[in-house]
Amino acid sequence: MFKRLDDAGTTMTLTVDGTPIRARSGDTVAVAMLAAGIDHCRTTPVNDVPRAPYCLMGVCFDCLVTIDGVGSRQGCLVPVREGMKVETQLGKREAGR
Amino acid sequence: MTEASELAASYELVVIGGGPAGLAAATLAAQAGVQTVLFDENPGIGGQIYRGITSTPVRDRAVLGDDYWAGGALADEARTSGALIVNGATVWTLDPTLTVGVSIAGKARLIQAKRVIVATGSLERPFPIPGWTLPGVMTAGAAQTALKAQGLVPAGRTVMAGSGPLLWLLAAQLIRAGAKIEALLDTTPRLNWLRALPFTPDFMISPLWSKGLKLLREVKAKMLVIPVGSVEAVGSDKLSEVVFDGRRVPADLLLLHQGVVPNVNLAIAAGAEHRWNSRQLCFEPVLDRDFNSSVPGIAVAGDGAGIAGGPAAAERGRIAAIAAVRALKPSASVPDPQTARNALQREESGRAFLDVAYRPADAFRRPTGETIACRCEEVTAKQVRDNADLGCEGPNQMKAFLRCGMGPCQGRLCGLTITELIADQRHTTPAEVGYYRLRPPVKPITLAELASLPISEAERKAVER
Amino acid sequence: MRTADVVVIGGGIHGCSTALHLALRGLKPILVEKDYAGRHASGVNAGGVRQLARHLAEIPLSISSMEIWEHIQELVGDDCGFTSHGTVLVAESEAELASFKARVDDLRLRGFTHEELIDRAELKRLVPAVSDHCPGGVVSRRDGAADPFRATQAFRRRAVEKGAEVIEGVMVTGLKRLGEIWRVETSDGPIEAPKVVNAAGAWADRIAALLGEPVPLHVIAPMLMVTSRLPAFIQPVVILRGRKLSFKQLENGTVVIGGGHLATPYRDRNATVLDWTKLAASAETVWELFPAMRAATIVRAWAGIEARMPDDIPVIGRSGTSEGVYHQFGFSAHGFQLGPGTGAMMAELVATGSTNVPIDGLEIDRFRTKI
Amino acid sequence: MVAEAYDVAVVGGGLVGVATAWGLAREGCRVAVLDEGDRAVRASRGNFALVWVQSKGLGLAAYAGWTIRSSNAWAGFSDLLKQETGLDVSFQRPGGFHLCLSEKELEARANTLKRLHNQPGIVEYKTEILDHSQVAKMLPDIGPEVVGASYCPLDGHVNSLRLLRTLHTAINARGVKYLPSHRVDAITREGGEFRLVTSQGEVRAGKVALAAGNANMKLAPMVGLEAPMKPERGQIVVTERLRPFLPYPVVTLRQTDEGTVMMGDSKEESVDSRGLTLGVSATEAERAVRQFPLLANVNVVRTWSAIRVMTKDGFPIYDESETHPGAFVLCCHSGVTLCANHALTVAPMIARGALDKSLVAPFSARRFHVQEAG
Repeated sequence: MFKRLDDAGTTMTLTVDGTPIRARSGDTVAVAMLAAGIDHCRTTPVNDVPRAPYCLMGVCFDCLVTIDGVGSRQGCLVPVREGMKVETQLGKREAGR
Repeated sequence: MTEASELAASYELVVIGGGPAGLAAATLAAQAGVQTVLFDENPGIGGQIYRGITSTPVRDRAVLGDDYWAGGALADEARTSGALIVNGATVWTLDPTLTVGVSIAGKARLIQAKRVIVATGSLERPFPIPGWTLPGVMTAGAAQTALKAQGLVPAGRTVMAGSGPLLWLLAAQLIRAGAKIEALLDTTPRLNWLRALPFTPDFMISPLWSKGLKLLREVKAKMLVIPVGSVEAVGSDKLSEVVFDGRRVPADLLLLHQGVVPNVNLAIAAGAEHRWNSRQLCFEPVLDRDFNSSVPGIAVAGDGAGIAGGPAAAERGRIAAIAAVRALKPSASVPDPQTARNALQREESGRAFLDVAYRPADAFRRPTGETIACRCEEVTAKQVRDNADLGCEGPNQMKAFLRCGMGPCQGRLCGLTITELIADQRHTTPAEVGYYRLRPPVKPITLAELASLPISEAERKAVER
Repeated sequence: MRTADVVVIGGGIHGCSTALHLALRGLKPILVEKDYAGRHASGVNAGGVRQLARHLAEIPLSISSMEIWEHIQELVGDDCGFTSHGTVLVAESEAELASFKARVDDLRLRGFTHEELIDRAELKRLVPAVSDHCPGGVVSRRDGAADPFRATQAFRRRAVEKGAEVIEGVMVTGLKRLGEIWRVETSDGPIEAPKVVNAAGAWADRIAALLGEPVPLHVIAPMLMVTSRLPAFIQPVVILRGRKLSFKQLENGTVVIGGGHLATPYRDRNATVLDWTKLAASAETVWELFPAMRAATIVRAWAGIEARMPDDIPVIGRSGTSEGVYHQFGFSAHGFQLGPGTGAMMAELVATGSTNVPIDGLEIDRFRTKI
Repeated sequence: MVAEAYDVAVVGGGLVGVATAWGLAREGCRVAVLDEGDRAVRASRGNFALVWVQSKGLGLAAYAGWTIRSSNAWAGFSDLLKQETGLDVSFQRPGGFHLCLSEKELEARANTLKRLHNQPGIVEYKTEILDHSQVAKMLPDIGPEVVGASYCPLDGHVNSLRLLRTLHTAINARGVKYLPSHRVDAITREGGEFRLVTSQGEVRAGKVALAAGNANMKLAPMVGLEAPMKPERGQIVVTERLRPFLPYPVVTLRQTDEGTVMMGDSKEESVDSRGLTLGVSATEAERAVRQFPLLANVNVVRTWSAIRVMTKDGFPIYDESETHPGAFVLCCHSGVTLCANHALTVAPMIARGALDKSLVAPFSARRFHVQEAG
């Protein structure tokens, strides 16, 4: 869906559902997932259909993911960190994570 | 990186939002010696228009254009102005007592302000077409954010659709960045241009005129532009093709845009009076000439006060800040607001023309059938229309019946659609129908954060029995 | 090896009803009956379909059952000989009538309006043959009676049509838990299912014992007798509180007299020995209350074996010891009317894990010795 | 607008009004429901959706029986609604808890229940006091601070927003005329019929049933009735949708069938439904996290405050006018719990034109004079 203009900038690695992806400092989690070609980041709690980032400015809440064990984080507002563990969020969130 | 615990209990001025209005306001106030804090929920300042201004990996200045880089000066001034700028700070409540609830890295604080300038800017108008919730469908603004902040450009088969200056600007930026766009589907109703004629004189003297023409020419030269009356996103688990006027094109990415509208959630939750703007088709706060809202001490500057664009937003920020400084420190020396007012008038002069010329078609604002109106709760246009027929007069009753607006986005992506659908179905005006009643938190916070707030004995007694 | 979604133990009206309602929910039940469906209490009881004078804990089940009885044809494709002429509880003294009134008022406050206090005149109108010393009573007008054996068989038949398997002449000999599955050992080989319903009537305590869940179940055999044909003289079923009597004239003119006098049961031999002195006592009560009956002769008497709990209310709900096992027994000589509704409720409980028909107070745990 | 004539005009489009209107329509009455507009102060949008029995009736024994009556009727009531509308209000009666976070709370709880059940004339029903381990068997996720609870098997809950929508759908299907933005300013009785003066013209009806919540205070005197009210503010906190984790409703915390968790049951004198006291929400959140620690990281998506309809002594008022025959008033705090009674018991009484004293006499507003006299 997207490609990077150039590969400059320091890179780091995070995992999405256990699979390592490369990201660049300055990326947000949502953008890193888009750049890695991951086509959806969650399924909805109502009809369980897939969703991907829509607005990238913190208002649509379609980029909700589980980050380091904490669910329902807005991927477009969270900067990536080396070793970050991201999980796609499936349906309703589980209390306690 | 400032932490919640490092914040003072109170500030003279709290500015909410780090776009042009917020930056200009914070700069002016801080330089006048007012103790100022600026909260912005994004990782960096600049807002949406100057997104990533201090960090963008895009080297070639031509790609984003001079108007973007103009934001650099604003950012530099702000950072040296003495104002405390806190990024990654989400403001989730603001009330008439000027208590500001802010959350930073999962820690919540209540801050007392003497004055507040809300500069939460704008967001893109909902674009409820069939399939707009599919992965692969995004707002044009999202693509622009990815370009500015992270240097991402669309790859694969990309289609743009919609109306409005920003769509054309993005198209030009993407072309310059080397992206390949299959087509731009122009949803602007043809008749708009006739309706806009009366406003042309103003527009021709405004700076927008020449810029606008240049953009149109640049884009039309490099991209297939097709006027359309309908757009549909089709696909099972993600976008596979775009259907327009009965024609189909395969697509991996569809970028939607039909103008921007004020981001009113915080101001409404704070109790500021709002009204329907029938030319811009959105709700906006009721403000005086210094951008003070109906709630004493709270001003709303920037596009949140009504859409006028980046440079205008900065001038509004300055005007609001001057009023704030005069109230807080009558002795402090401030620039003459008239300068800003004049500049603002220049910037606003062409607005009316653009509003009318790019007024989105009813068909793209008032969906029918199974098209989703509320993305969070997956409520369809038909459900909303049916319940309006049942006697449901307004968005708040509708919310109770269908849960539309009850999801995490708290109505930001359905509010206008629901209001317009009810108006349409009950043959009345959006002004009559009104908007969602909004309550804190305007952005979700965790129970633990809420639980950590100070509690008075009376408040505890109200619950414990 | 047979497998099912649910194994139902016991082919009385309760087992058959539960099997039918499970099948209607799309589950596959196998019903295991050691003799044949309706062989015992369900087949040979007095056939009263009675909401009147029930224990509070039973009333919701009784009411939901009544709804079904009134449309029984639609459910099982047979009217089961159901007729509705009401049940009358006759007061034999003013004091008794006063206690009935207190009961009726209490029920009314709880929203139960099926019991209605009646005076001497209305009693006479409903039961002209009743003796004059009776000052009034209570009527439940929608009550009635049905043919017990025919009804039990109808439930069995429709359950099979809807996909239930009914195995008769087969005895359950053991219950083993294998992970999520119950292995039900029978004289005809094992059956495996995740859920088990114990509706084994007079033998249910033995099933419970296999689960380490002892219950104080008493085996009883309520006696019934039937008279020669008489001219029609009474429509409602008549019952007494003070003395043991239930009383009903069938279409054919014969009168069935019951009321709880007991024979001696021998459940291992499926046998009962009648107690003629007690039958004589029933006859005497009838003699006093219904002069019109004095000409009648008793042509036949019999008894059916069933279970009675110390508190005279059934055991319904989850097992206290064994996940996936549910109890439905101990109806203490008044379970026939409850069959349709209890089966529906049990099927809901087994299938969905919950039910809105309140059964609290009926759980087996009430017999756990509190530590 | 031309005045229309109805058998009954129900004033109030909340749960009490719409349930009554539905019951009246079932009795064959031509009914109009007069309601306020979209921004009206609405208890029915802000309630806690419990169908609750435990601890009802302390101070007025008859209230316990009245509540149990409705609780018993609820399952059948929701089935009827489903048959008529196809909408499931997801009524569930698994039993309910009142969790206590200190020995002091638990002891107070036990005493309340003892006093309640010792009242003369009380309808007997089961409520148990359970210790931590007994509660943990049924609610595995409770925190260590939960010392115990009271449990009543008759307690349940429902999706109350869907209930309101379902009742509106049902009355619409039964031909009831719903008139939004018809605030009633005056009621007069002329020539044996009532005239209700609204901003949008006059509505005429043979009978009138006042179900306008706290506004009954103002309306009742117009028809020779009284409704002494003492409105209360309650705040509620709601989370995002979660997977099911809470099998039983707790009096202050429940998980809806949609997955969201509601916590609330605060009581404040203030009656400004717009203002919110953050500290109250904070207390509710703090107690919720102590009761169920796994909720700590869960996101709050909304908080709101609603004005509770509350009579002066907290018990319902059902009355009929002596000076204005055909005028009735219904006030109660528990519009959800008593919904089945209003639809299935009270509405038929109104249709017949007379309240059944043997059921609702204890709830006449006359009781307030008795108290004031004594």
